Amino acid sequence: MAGFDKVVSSYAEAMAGLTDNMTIIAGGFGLCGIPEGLIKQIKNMQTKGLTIVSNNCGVDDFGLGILLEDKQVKKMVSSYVGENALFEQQLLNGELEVELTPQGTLAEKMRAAGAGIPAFYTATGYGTPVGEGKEVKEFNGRPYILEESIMGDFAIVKAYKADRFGNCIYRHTAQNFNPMAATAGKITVVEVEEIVEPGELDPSQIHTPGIYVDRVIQGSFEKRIERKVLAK
Amino acid sequence: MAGFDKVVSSYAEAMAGLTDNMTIIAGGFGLCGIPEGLIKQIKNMQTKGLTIVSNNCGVDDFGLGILLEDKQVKKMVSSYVGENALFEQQLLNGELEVELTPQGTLAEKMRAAGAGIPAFYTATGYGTPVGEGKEVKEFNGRPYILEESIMGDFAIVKAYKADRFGNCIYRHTAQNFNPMAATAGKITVVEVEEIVEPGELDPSQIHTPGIYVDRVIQGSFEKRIERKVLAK
Amino acid sequence: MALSREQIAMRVAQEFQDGDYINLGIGIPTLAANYVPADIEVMLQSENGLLGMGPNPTEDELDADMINAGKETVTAITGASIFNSAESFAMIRGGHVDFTVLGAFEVDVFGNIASWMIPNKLIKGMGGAMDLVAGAKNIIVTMTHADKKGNSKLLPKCTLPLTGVNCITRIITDLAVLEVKNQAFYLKERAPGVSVEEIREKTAGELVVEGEIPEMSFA
Amino acid sequence: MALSREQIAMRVAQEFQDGDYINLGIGIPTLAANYVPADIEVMLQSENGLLGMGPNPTEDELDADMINAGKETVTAITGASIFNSAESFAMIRGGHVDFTVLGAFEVDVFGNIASWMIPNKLIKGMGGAMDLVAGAKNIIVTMTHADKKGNSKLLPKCTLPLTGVNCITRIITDLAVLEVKNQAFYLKERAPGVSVEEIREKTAGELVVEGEIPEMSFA
Repeated sequence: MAGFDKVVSSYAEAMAGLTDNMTIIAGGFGLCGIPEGLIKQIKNMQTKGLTIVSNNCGVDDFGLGILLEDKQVKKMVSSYVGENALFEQQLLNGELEVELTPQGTLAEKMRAAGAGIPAFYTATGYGTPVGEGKEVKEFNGRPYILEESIMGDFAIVKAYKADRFGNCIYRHTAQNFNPMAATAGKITVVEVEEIVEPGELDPSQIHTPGIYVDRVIQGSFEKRIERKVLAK
Repeated sequence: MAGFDKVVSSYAEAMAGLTDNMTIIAGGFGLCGIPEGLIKQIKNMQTKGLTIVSNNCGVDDFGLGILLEDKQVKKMVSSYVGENALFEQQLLNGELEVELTPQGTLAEKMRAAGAGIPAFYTATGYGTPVGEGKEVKEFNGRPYILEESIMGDFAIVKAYKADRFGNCIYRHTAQNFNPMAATAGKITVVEVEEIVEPGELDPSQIHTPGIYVDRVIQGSFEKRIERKVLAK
Repeated sequence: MALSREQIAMRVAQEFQDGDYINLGIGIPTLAANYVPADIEVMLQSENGLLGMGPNPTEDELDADMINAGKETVTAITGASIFNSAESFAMIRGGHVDFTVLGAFEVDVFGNIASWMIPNKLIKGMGGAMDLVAGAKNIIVTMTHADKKGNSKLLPKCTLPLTGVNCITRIITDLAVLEVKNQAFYLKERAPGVSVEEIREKTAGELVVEGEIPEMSFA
Repeated sequence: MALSREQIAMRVAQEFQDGDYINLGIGIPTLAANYVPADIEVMLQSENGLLGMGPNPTEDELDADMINAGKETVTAITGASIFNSAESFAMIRGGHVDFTVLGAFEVDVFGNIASWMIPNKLIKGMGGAMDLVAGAKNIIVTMTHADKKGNSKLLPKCTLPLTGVNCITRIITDLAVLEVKNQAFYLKERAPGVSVEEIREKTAGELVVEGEIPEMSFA
């Protein structure tokens, strides 16, 4: 009887089942709140042809950027990319495809996927390259475009604390895309700073209820700061 | 300089601006987590022709049910109604209109309104009376219906704790529709059990950020239990 | 002999698997929580916003802010989570709830279900039922096989306004366990002492009987 | 004389009203936070999920989990709230943010804005800019009136791929404050010492000058 114990003890178990050409939804904003160990595991697995849905693609030697080194990524769905040289090079060489998606639309596409909503209307991107080829409909005299949800074979998530049932909380702005990503994976894996006992997290304060989570792994994090700016 | 101090000191101030034929979005599920004092204030104001969007309509002498006594309600948009005799009578007399809406669709309509999403697709209600006359579109071979968001002139919300900035938390299952309702009012009024100092609520644990809230009032609550069932 | 309400609930509980998230409707479905096999764990979702619903409270535990979707006072188990209604139905609509068990007035061979409205009677509303049948991965309908007048509730086509279409795959009645597929009801099990003939007689939609039909077991 | 970046930011800050929720883009808009009038309070929204953004941290306060939309380390003020990206853009898309201030490459007389993409240069993406211009109640564009070669950025029609359509109503440049309406730029204020003629010369789209145009005041 495993019941609801979702804790796995190795990164290999955490990402078991990931194969070439899968789609991965990843939490994180810049280098903040990223599942560092799960990303390293994907690199170790050398899985190829991946589509990665993530607001950004890390930097040259950290975060999702390390998956570029061995050309594991076929396509990025992101709102802002190119913080690293390798990304730029692979994009210009045509080795990497990018689908630029407005940040709010990206967050909502993940949420919608998890919530069983296949598509929604938004004004964001209407009349711009983002709206091209998309269905347009007017509501109260304003035009909106239809955006479809986006689901992953895997979702990789970074949480602050989680219990073995998969209930998660996030810390400060490391929350970002993580809660939506957690809902949008056929298999959702959470890498966590601290595993706590069930009951330690206040039920009304849980950001991600365990029902969305399939696997929990205790991580260890470098938590690199992308732009350290101090008070003058 | 009022800044972000949203606390008002009277129910009259709290509901100032409410006029006949307006639409009110109300939080609460059954009698749980309802803004008792704001509802009484609406009764005192004798505003007529109201459209009320709320999962339920209270009971005969409590909650939204008290607005039926003087026929203040023109229309209810709800998922489940008729827990009181007056409701039934007014419905059969044609004095009251009801738009039955599936519970999840109702919650999502409120959220969508607050989030600037005018419409979304859902499988809920397809092929049923709820889907009649609504746009149908297939995604991945499954038919979905288009549901439009629903915005209120006012939203009335019941919170557990709030600070003067309007940041709110809810307690246990008294959360229910309240966070969505809070986002869906042109004017959002929160009646709260306890007003706390800014900073007392952990920023990462706030259910409703103050940006959605226009007015906060210290309430006093009976918290009536609709179906008291004890362990055997 | 036809099953009692408790026996239907017991048979329903046999469907549950370790680790299942389950939403139980009012009535017989709720009773199934009492018969979860001892060697598995399941977690109950209540659509007003509670995952990990526990039993009703003692007088000491009673709290007006802790209710279930039936508006009854309840408790939360250790490790429960509580959330808003949009999140709750995101779980349901998004297919994260493994099982929904609910009652019905009628089910037909297309897997359509009618459970919320009888025209010309006062209509109270569908609550969360339409979301549940549209969203759950597995739905079990529990009901009596026929109404009090003996009219079958398993029909070639539902006559009442629908709750959902093409969504019901499994039915547990006081007489039988049936699967819905290929526009027919497939008989899988009989209530102890109930004959295939009696089930056939009380099933208005096409009934398929393949091989020997075992009796339900309540060991 | 043309305004400095700091002076543009000072003029922008004069637009703010007590109780405004404001999202400031990277660059000149961010500077505006330094010039909020002493007699009002505003609250800064950072679209990665922070309402109530404070100043950058001291070395002691530094926390990798506290960043703003520019990925810079920041702090949160007392009474701040922190939330996920879907909630953050619900605020933005839903019109709850009172003011958005952002830079642009071009604005035209239709209120269209181009700010994220220059074809044949590497494209980094729009981040949250498209959501911000689609959602905010009031948008102020800050930019130099013309590029380094002297080409006007206030055009009859944008030439670059758009960020949003019919959304810009107010522009604050190093030379002027302008309103966008009736398919024209309406001159409202001049930078101190800058003539209407110079502004007209550097405004490619139709410029409307009604009456005496006052100089900006930085009292």
